Amino acid sequence: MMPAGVKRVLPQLITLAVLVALVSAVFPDFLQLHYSDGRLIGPVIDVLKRGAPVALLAIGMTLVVATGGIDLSVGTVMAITGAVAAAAIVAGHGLLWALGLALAAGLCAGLFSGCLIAFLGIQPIVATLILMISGRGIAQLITEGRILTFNLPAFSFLGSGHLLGIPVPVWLWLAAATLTVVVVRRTALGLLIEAVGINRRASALTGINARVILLAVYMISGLCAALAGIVTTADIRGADANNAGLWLELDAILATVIGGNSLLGGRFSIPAAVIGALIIQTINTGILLAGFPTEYNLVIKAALVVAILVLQSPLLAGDLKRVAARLTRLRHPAPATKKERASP
Amino acid sequence: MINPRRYPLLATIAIFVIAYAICYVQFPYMLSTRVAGNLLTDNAYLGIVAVGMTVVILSGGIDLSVGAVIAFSGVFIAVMLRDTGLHPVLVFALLLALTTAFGAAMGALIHRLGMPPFIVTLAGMFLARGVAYMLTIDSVAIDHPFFDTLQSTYWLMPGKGRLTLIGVIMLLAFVVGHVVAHRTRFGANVFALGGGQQTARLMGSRVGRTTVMIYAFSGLMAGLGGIVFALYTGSGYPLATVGTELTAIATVVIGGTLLSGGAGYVFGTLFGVLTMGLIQTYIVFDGTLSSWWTKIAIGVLLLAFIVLQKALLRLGTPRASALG
Amino acid sequence: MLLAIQSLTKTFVGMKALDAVDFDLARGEVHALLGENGAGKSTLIKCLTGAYRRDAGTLLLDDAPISPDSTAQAQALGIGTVYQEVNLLPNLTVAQNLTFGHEPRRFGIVDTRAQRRQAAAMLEGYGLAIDLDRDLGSYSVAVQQLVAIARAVALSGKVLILDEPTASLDDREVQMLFAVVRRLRDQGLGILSCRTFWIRCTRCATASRCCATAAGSSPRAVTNSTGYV
Amino acid sequence: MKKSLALSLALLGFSATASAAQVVGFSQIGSESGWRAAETTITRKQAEQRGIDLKFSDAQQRQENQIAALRSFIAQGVDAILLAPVVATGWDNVLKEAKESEIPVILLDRQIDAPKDLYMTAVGADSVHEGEVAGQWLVDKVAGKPCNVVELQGTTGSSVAIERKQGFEKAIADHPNLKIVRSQTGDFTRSGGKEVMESFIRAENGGRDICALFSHNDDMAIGAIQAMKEAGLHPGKEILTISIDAVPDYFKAMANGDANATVELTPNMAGPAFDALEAYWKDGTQPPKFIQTDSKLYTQSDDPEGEYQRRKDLGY
Repeated sequence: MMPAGVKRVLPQLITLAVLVALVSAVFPDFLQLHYSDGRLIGPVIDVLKRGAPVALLAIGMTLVVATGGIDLSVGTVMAITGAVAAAAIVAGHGLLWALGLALAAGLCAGLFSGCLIAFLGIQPIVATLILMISGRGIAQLITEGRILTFNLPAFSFLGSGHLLGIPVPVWLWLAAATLTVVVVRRTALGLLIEAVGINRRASALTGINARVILLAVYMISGLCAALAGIVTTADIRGADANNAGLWLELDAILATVIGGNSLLGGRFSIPAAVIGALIIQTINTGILLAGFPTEYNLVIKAALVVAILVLQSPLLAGDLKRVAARLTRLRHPAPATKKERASP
Repeated sequence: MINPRRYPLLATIAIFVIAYAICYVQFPYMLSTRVAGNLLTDNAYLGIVAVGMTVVILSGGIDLSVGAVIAFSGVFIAVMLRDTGLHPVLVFALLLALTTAFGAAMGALIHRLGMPPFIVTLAGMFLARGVAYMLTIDSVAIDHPFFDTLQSTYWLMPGKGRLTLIGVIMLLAFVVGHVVAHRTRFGANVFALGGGQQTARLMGSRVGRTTVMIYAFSGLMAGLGGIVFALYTGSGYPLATVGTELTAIATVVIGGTLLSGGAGYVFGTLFGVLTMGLIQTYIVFDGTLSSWWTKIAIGVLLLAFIVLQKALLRLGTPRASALG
Repeated sequence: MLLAIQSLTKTFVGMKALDAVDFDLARGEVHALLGENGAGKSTLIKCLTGAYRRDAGTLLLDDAPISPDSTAQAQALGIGTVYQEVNLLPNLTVAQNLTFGHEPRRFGIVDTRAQRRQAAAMLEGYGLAIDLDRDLGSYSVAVQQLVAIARAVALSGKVLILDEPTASLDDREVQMLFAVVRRLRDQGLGILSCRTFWIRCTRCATASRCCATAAGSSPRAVTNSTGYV
Repeated sequence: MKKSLALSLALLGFSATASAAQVVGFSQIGSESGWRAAETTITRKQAEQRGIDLKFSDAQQRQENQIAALRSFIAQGVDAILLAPVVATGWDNVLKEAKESEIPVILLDRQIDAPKDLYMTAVGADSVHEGEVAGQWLVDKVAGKPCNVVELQGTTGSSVAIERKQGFEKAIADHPNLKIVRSQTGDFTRSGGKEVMESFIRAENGGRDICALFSHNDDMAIGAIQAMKEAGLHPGKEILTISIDAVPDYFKAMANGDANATVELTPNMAGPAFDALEAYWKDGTQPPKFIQTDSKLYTQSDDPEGEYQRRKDLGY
């Protein structure tokens, strides 16, 4: 018997394993790891590191999705927070100010979306679409459309440094995921989020302040996006307001769903969503390593995503079970009673 | 006495009229047949996909693939006309059959596998654009006499404004969409699905068939939008219309259709599209906004429209309950 | 016999809701199906109307075996149902709800005038003066339930199933309903009416076993019996 | 009566055009890169210097927005239109409309597939030529030694990416010692360039099999340089790095010895365009159909530090 936690993410782990086998087939050295200059090097480490932004976004997205919402603004929030951090550094403030301001910007963005949704009753997809469009303008306003470069090794460390041989971004998403899981599972927050997602009106009646919960999840999502923005900005030592996080919200939502979370809200699993992000990154890195012509990238990605979703679909699982049951019945014909024969 | 059902539609129209009036005060030339004709022509492809999107959203679903399908359509038409000797009409028919089947396939996946439309159509978006890339990565000009004729067909309105063929096609699409959504059994099933899948099933609605038909219709409209876009630009380009699905969703919402499904008007979407077009036109007429302020302005105006609409509806609601 | 159910069995995950249930319904009778909450009344009905897939058993309508897979099929066979909760769509107009699935059409397009006429005819005799073009959701639950009953009555050619239909109605409305039920009974329909009753019945593992007692009783008798059977 | 009304209207119209500054509409693609932002800044500055009233429209990377903007400019009756086309095809109809309204159109930084009489002139670089210059530099630099090249492409489907690739391939075609071993898109972005370069390094024996990098723009090259340095490689020495655009940050990399060469694409497209327009307004001079800007090659011997200082405030 395996623990419930592992059982929940088993489908995602199996998918990841199959995918790794697939990539290894086209790029045999995929699983190769070696140690030099005090750090681990290899394609797998690249996946873990490059997957950091989407993994971070997926943490917040999972909570938003659990309330039955969706956050399209996270990619843009990455651009804003990156721009804020870079601007702070360029203006001569230190590391702590840069980090603090960036995280505060992420919180503000989440607060804005959350207010539109919780207080004005605007639907999440529209509310966050507004921030998605205008937020990139705000980010460009900060950088004036340029790539704002800076030189602050302590900040760059967050994007391309190593700790105990592992890239820092990997530690960051591991820490963020662990912290969030502990907070939502050790407190009532997780249950409250699920309650809001299952039935907002009913949960309001039972005394949960749904508005506060909604504000909280969008702010957490903003915070995760801020972290992702910091990682991306630190990685290239510059804030690229035009391209940072572009379309990453879609990858984050995809990761959440591959993680088996229902877009209708309700029960959620953050570890599964993070593994979902790694699945997506494995596809991306696999495509890069395989050396296919670029025009095939999207089709390959689409085909793999569809295949994964179809295989994970609960209804298909039900169908398969029924088919399997029928097959075993055919193979071992039980003494058929009248009742059984009449069943459709 | 006005039926409260119509309040969102009326609010949308009222907002559009007010916005146009404000534009007119600032730039009197905005009230010319030329600008009006441009509004129809420039937003024709958007309006057509928005008709399909309205039906999808009325059923409580969403279709993120439409932008990519438009791009695919343009590339398909361009490549077919370049590489084969087929007549454009035949190519159009082939394309519409393809996109309709594509939509139906997504609908079947959504129903059969119980997967959320958001994800299925997101995968559809990757697929459609990916296939467009595989056809050609370069932009391909469309050069065919019949195609040119369609492109340059227009009626001159008084005041030099042009009512183009594609503008008329969009208006027709709205008429067809209105009839389909509000005056057919299929339409009633769409609303029923938006009202609640379980209830719809208990009332005798065939949910699976309706779902497939809804996404097939959206695919058909996206294909038609693609044809119109190809006529508009005279070329096929795999990178075209990135993000159009989000604009289309925004126009449907501004048009007063609930994203949760079950309530709305197809003609509301027409005004949503025109409002979007008006925002764009206003920004171009103004001509002083930088790239970033343009983005911020679009977002802020979008927010203003939605909040205004909410406010108007809230003003209207207490009266409605008093009547009921 | 109009409707006969033989050895109907339905199992949910790990729980037997119906175990080899037998039941029948004659033409021109009002058959009350009694049982406490969770006794399996609703399950029986949903198997009958195709909303649930039965595990085993036979359904006979006019002595011919039927196997409705969906509510639409059951309706086509002449079995109409009014459920415990209002199962109409609040976002459609009253007229649309009443004619849903049977909209009068001309050239494939719904003829709204005929639709309104048909809806008005369906509501006749219920004493409802409501605007047919308003959303159903803008009316009270009682009105909605009456509309649901009107729809089921109009659609059921042979069997009308009422699953706790009076729960949300006041006295006057209940009387009106009974008048309708009597009228339909006299027209030769078989009516199956479900009620919860409050005394624990030791033999109520399934609803049907203890309910044969109420067979053939008049509608009024059924209401009277609610309190103390 | 009617006549005098018409006359006064005509006078009004005349006086309006005579007194006001020339109005020029500028349809820009968007603000996807620092180079693009610099082009916008310089165009605004140029217009200001010449007393031209510039109507600016940002198309957010979408052709449909550009067409709509052009039609709005025509409806407003501007005196001229500058168009930086997002794609080469699909402009015939709207340009015909402009022509019918007698509004001259000047294309900036890219040429289009349209009959040449539909626009006045095109100011820009030849992207194929840019690729060729880059390729030729590499050919000369390696001087016959075998060399495995990795290529960072621009956004899949964009004409610049397609043409720069073409030009580069043309330049190295007759030199079998040069071979493109890997080619992927980095979407013209720094992070894209970095991620793709990391995978190139993994795939090519830790980067030891790579002899040169050709990047379709400087931003991707800067990202790739970071990736190489983090992998312990020495760009500019072990791996020759050639790119296109000549943005300030790349000059900084060259000054540090991390990059070898870049081909300039000047963001000052508006200067020559306004020159042509002013000449046309003055005495009807028609400019040539293509005003090609220099595709100047900068190497480490061209004072990269000085170039960086000269460019850093141009709005890149």
